[in-house]
Amino acid sequence: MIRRLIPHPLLSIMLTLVWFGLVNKFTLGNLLLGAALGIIIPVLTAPYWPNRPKLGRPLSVIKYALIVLWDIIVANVQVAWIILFKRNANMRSCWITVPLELTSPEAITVLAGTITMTPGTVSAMLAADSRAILVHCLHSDNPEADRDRIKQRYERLLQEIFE
Amino acid sequence: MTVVDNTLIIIALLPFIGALVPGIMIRAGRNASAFFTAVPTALALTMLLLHAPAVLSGEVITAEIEWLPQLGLTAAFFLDGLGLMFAAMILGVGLLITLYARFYLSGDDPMGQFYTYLLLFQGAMLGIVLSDNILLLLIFWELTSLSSFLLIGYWKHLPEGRQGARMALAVTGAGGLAMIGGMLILGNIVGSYNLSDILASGEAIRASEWYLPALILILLGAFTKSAQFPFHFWLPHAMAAPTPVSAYLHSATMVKAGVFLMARMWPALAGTDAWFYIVTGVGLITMILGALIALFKDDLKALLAYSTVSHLGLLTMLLGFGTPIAAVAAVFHILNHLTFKAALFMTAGIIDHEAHTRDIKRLGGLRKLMPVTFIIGTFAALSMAGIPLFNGFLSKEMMLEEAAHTDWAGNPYAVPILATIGALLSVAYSFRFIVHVFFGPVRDNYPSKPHDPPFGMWAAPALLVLAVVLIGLMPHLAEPVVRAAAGAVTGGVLPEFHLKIWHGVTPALYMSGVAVLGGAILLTLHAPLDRLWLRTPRPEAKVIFDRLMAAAVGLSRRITEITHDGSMSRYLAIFVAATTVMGYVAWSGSGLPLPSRELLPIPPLVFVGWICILLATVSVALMHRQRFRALVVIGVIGLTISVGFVYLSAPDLALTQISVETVTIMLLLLALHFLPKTTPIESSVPRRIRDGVIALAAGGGVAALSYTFLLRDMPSISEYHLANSYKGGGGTNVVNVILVDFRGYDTYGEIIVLGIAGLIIFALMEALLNGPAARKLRNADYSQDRSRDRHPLMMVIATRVMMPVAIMVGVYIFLRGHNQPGGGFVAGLVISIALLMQYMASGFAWTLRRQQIEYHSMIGSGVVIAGLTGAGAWLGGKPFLTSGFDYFHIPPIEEFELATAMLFDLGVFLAVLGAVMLMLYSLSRIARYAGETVNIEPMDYDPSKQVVMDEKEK
Amino acid sequence: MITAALIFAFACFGIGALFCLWRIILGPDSADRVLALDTMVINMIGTLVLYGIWQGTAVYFEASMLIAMVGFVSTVAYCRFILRGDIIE
Amino acid sequence: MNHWIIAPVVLPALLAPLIGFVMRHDVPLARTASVAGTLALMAIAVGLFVMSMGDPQVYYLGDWPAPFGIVLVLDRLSALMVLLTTVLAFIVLIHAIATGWDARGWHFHALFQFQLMGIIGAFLTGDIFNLFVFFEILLIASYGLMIHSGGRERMRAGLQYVVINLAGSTLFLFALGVLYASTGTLNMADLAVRMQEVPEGEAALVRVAAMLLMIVFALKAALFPIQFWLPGTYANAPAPVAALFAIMTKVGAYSILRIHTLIFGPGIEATHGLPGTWLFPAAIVTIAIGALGVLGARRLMPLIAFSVLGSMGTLMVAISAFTPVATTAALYYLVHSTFSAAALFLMADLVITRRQSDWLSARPATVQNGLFAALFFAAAIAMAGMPPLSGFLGKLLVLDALRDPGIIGWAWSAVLIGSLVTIVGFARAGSLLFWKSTSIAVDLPPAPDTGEDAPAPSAAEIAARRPVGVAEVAPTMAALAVLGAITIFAGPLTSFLDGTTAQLFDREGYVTSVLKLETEG
Amino acid sequence: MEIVIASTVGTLTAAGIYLILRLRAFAIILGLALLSYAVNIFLFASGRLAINMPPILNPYGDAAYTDPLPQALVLTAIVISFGMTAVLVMVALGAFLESDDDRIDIEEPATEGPEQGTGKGEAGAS
Amino acid sequence: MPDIAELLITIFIVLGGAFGLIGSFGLIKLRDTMQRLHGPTKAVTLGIGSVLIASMIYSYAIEGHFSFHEFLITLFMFLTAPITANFIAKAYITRKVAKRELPETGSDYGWSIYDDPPIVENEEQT
Ligand code: NA
Ligand code: NA
Repeated sequence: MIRRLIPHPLLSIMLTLVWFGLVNKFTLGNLLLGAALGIIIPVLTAPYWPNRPKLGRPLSVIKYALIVLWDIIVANVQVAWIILFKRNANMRSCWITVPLELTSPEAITVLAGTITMTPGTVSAMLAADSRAILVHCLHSDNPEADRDRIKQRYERLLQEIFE
Repeated sequence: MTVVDNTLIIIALLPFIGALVPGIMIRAGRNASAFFTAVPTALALTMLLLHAPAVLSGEVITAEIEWLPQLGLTAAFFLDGLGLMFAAMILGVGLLITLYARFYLSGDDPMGQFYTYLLLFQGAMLGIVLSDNILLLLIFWELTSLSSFLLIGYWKHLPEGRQGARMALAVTGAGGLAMIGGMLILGNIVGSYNLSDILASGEAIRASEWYLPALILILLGAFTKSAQFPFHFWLPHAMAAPTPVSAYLHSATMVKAGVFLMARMWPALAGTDAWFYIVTGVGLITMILGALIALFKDDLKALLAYSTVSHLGLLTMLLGFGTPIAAVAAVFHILNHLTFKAALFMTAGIIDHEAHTRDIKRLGGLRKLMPVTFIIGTFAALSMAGIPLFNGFLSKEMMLEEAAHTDWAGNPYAVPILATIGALLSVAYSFRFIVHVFFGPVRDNYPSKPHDPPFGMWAAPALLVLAVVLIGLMPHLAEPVVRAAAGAVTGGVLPEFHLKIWHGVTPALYMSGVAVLGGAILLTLHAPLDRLWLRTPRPEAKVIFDRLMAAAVGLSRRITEITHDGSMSRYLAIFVAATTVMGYVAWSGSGLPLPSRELLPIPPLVFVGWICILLATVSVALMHRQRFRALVVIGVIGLTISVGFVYLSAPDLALTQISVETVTIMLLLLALHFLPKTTPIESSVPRRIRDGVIALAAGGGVAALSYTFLLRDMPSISEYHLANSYKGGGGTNVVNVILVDFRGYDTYGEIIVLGIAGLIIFALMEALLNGPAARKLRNADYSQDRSRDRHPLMMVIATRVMMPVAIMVGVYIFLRGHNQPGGGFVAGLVISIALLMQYMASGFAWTLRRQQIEYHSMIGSGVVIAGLTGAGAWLGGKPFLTSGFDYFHIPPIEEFELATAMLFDLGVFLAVLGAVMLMLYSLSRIARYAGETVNIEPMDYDPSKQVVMDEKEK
Repeated sequence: MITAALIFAFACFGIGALFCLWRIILGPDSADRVLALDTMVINMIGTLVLYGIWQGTAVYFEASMLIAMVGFVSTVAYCRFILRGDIIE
Repeated sequence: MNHWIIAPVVLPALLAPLIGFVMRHDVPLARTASVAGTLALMAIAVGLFVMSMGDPQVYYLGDWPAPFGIVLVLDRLSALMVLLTTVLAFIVLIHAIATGWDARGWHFHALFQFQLMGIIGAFLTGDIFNLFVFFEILLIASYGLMIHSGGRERMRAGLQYVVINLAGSTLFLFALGVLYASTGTLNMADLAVRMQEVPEGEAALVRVAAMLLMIVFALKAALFPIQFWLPGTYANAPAPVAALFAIMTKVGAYSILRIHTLIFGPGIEATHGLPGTWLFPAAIVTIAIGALGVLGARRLMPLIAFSVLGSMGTLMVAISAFTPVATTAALYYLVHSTFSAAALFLMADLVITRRQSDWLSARPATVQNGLFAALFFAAAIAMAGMPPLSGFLGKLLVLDALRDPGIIGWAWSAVLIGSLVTIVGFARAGSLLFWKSTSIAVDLPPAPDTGEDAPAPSAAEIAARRPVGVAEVAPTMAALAVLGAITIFAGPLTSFLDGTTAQLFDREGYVTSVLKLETEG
Repeated sequence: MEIVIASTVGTLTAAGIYLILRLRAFAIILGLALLSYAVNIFLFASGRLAINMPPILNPYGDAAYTDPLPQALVLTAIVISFGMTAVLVMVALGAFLESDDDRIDIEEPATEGPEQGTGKGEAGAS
Repeated sequence: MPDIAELLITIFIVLGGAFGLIGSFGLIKLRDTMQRLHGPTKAVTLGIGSVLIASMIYSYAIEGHFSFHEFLITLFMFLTAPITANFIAKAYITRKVAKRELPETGSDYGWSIYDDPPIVENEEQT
């Protein structure tokens, strides 16, 4: 019953927060309205999100978020450096395959997103059976190391969070 | 002298009323049809004759009904001597023709139809001669053209009939239209379309500077109708009609309408040099030419037709003389010609009916086989030749007498000599009719063995011949009629005259003698002359007319097909070029006030936006052939414009622009999926230059216009909107209050446009999927070179979060629209975009199956909600779309506003959402028809599910 | 100081937009054009946010948010068109 | 305030969605609703017509005063046009139902009602931008009706129709932009007031606005040189739709009449003489094009379409004079040409269904050849302006009204020669269709050897052999009957139109009514 | 700024017109889209240009606002032209699917097909 | 106005502008499409992030109220950027990269744009 009324509790909370982001003013009326919408909208969209992803270990989530945030900043400085100062001739771009242990679609998505937002890599696509991810490196002297870094730094944490 | 009697109207209408009866009893048989045709005719004739004594004694009977007073058109009729004579002729001969046709036509012919046409025609003719209003006269005039078209084409399976009918219609119709012009001018000069007024204003008319055009136009009408040179050619071809028609139309009535008109208008138009030279000249030529051709025609009806042309020329010439006594002669000859010519046509008809041919060369010797017919035909022909003791002689003598006294541009001999030649030829063909048909040996090779017809068929011509002889012997019998009619022609004053057989030895007698003698001699020389005639090259009027007609049709077709060839780009080029030129013309007709606004600065960022939009626009134009590429660049333009709207204080516009833009691009991409991906080069360089020049001119014009007004201020009514938006409309977003309140009616219309668009697209999709396009779609292979992942996992997952957020944004934009940028329309689009995201992620079919809403109903309810919200104001006695709003405070929640405008906006929202989704639905249905698979899972492959399955397998 | 920074940032985003325009018009590949358009959208959002700071108003926020949202959707649609031809199937 | 004024807009606007979205699977119900709605509309129109006899009545939408909100104005002209529309609509609707046209595709009745809403709204509005909105409604509905039931030729012609009208709508907006930029108002009465204040030497912008608007309306009225769209559209539209479109060209004519008497009227210095000067030659050429098209036509539908074009030319010649007398004539001719075009198209539909071809060629005579010939004859003489039907009176009125020495020669020649050529063209066509056809033996299909091989007759063939029923032919007859009635009652009608014209040229009266001015000025 | 708007409107118009004069439906759709941009800006500009004066009433003060009316008109125009474009796209697609190309021009059949009647008619003859 | 806030605002604005410019410059400078993809996805996104942070500080420090608005835009950007990049990469690969230029997936199935996904039961065809 509750599961049908609130199919995705996290989503409901997030939507209520989004509502505050939108109205940009904290009032009781807005809280009520935001909460109401936060409950109604997931019910309406529930058919499109049939399963509820398991999400464990809030601490790991925060840890992961901080790591990624830091990496994003680093990534940007790195990429900016490459764009500005590296001669195109010296650029060694390559493709790498990252085999995946993850099976949760949510986890795979987060990993792929992370890869894209972090140093010198862009996730290009998945294998047809989602067991590997194709990554493009802007400049890499050692592709194997990059692949290992992805697996070590992100995939393991994500496995903890999602499974 | 003038007596009002409304029975005149009944007389005029009787044939039309009568026409209904045979029309209804179309299958009732010949006797019934003939009887019910004869009844109204006879009734009208009787009523007419009851008026005869009064009219002959000089009274004029009138009647009128108001019809279109603003135009000066009244249903006014009058009966004077001329009218009486003609009306009696029309009805009397009509009666005879009714009788004759009953026997002449076969049982297979649709008699009801025939008699209907006949009565229509009779009514039209009667109308002409009784009209006291020239506009009314015009109406009847044109009606004779139309009804004779039907009569001539009566045997519709015969090409000659159809062609003859069309030719007659073209020629007499043209004349009729010219006459309309002439009559309207007359009306203008006189200030009234009343015929009596016009006839009384002859002086003024002849003095007017518009006299000559009016005269020419009216004469064109008369000449075409009366088959005067050079319009004579249609008459013989009208002979394709059944003989009763020829007898009626082409001897007694229709062709005389032109003569009647000249006689009728005589007091107003005659008596000038222009009248004399045109009318007399044309009459003379026609008389001689018609007679000459008649002499060499082998077809009996053709001979008679050309003789009619000739006699009509004679009449015209007489009227052209412009003297009262010539008018008397004309009137008398009208009467005489009627009697003998109708009899002759019927005779020809009888011969055709019995011998199954009308070819003179295959006839001869009928005197013994058809004695009755012989007598009738011979008497009538002798009258036509102008032999004494027959009525034709009398009027012809008068004609020659008048001709003898007429100078042509100072030359006293031209007219008499030519008139004598005409008479001579007339004698020749009349004799030929008698000699070559009735005399000579009896043949043994007639197509059918001829004998006299039943009494019913020869009764009518016999009656007419009786009149021929009676008038010929005792002309004073006809005198009252002729006097009354001629008096009407000349306007009352007639010189002393008497109709009598012997006038003494006059120039006319000599001329007549010469004519008879010459005619006889000519006939003896007929065989060699005929061979000469056949060898002589001469213009064949029908061939010329046909060629002209074919040329006209061909030319029209060429012009039409060249100009309206379906070339859209040219249509548009002309449209744009014309608009630009006309705009410039309008512009250059006046000046401008001085500029009153200061220019706003161009900050660097605006400059960047400017470059973006200009470059993008130019590149779309230049590389539009790469369609996808063009769509991407269009995206830049839309984006830049949105940001520009933000900069220029129009946030609502920016929101709307960007969301509409996105949905539009979606639609275009969906459509482009089926369309070719590139546009071939098809237009030549000069064409592209031409288009470029037009485009630059128009663009320059628009730029100049906008620059002009941007520099100048103007007072606007929107001060009121700014002042009353919050007070009267309950909202601080003035644009939104205008949309849902001040001009909510526009918005109502706008969502209806969207609703209709949804309907059309759905209807179109259904039509396509049930039409030939469906096969094409099914056979088309759209899957070449396609990526294999259709519903990528990442997109699906991202959408699961994004879509609820986007819906939230939509709700937010809807709720705040009245006071801040936003509103129902943008909200509808945002939610559509949110749903679109879901469709792109998991496919339309998968998504739709999980959806509770039906788009059709959504549009409908949106439109209805908006409409009912508007109509709700009626409950308070207020006009449609009057809004109400109030502020509520329920502690502890802060104060909030509720407005009916929001309900209206909800209607807008629903209509927009429904329309957009229905469009997408329709396009995607077409795509699915093209053999695309439908997924049952939200994403291509869900690795987590597979794990579960793997475990199960274990 | 903020003003100077704003002017600098405006210039950056403006020049950035022109770079994007360059790629959009010249390509060479369709993917480049789509990428450049997406980047241009982001540049425009940045500009709008900066403009909000400049004018001290939040009125332009909705526009930025909406542009971000629809920018994403249209980019995906363009790509799907390249990939599959049919953007919703 | 008289709430009935809005009724003819709201009724179809509420009915259409119900038909389109609720009753879309139930054809009989949709038909009933559509007929009932149209009848009700006609009743309302009659009521409004009666009410319109006094001063113009104004409906202030949203209870906002003019010129700030949108107003509807019921005067004699708008009432007449609304009545005309509803009568025509009823006739066409019955035809569409009786012949089954409405069921050959989706949403006919909903689109039909929306179409009526758009047309009526355009006639009633007193706001220039709202006029644009209702133009769009009537246009988009007409797009749907135009391509109703699909098919290759119709789709392609429909595409052209849509494109040219979208170009026209764009121009309309440009014109409105210029107009608003130079006057700052949208209410027609207010525009009329402000236009009087524009100094003669500073009128470049409003002159452009006046001209562009005229071109927009001339496009709808299919005037040279922007008439090209009409023949293709009308010839390819479903016949009842083409018959309904007879009123659409009139919307253009109406708008020119309204805008260029009220706002840019004869007394306005700024735009003095501008409209008439250009309309007149354009109308003359339009007559010529129409006449040539009729004469040269190879097919029946284009022939009729070109005759409609010619009649628009005649109508616009009369309008271009901008005098009361000529306007009365124009209005009479407008009523006439609407119904004669409708009669022709409806008749053509019956004939083409039976001939299974609209080519003007001899084919075996169809059933009821005589009936069709009679209908054709009547409708053709009406359209060509031959007596006894109203076309002749209309033509006389027009000719009589155009006596200005500067134009009389051109106007009279064009109108008279135009009708001659038209009647010859019609005669040629009728003789081919109904006379020559009787000379061709009906070639019956050979007797089937085996029951299996004989192809079953298609639906079209079955329809072709079936004689028309009363319901099918009644609408055509009704259109002709209207023509007969306006012929017989030409006097009373014309005196009503005189009043209409007087009101139309009474700018002060209109302005006073709308802006509720107590005293003039 | 005024020259920016004027030139933008002019360029969009010119490009739009050039495109609607092409021979393929798709180019015409693009052209009409550009024209619609042009006319929207034009109509918007008829209220004159103003920077940072959105017509959102400010409860705190006596602010200046730009003319809101043209904005409302443009909104209506945008929505209408969206509906029109959608229909146009569908009709163009329909026309394409029913025939073999997306040409905008129509070639009239010069004669009645051989299977239909004699076709010769009485053409020019009367 | 507190100086520290002003300084922060200035720094974030300058950073934002710089990153935005560098990211866009990458579009011009880098040689192939995949390389170019790196610039916008990272640098420009971070640039916007900086600007948004500046905006938030600005409204808190200078206008005196905390603004959540900017979070939303940031959320959108971070959620969408990887998806966008992913799609653009696939679009590029499908057009311009040969299958053999890519490394193996290491599993039974190839990359998703070339290979159909493993067949799951109940797949239906229409
Ligand atoms: Na609102
Ligand atoms: Na209100």
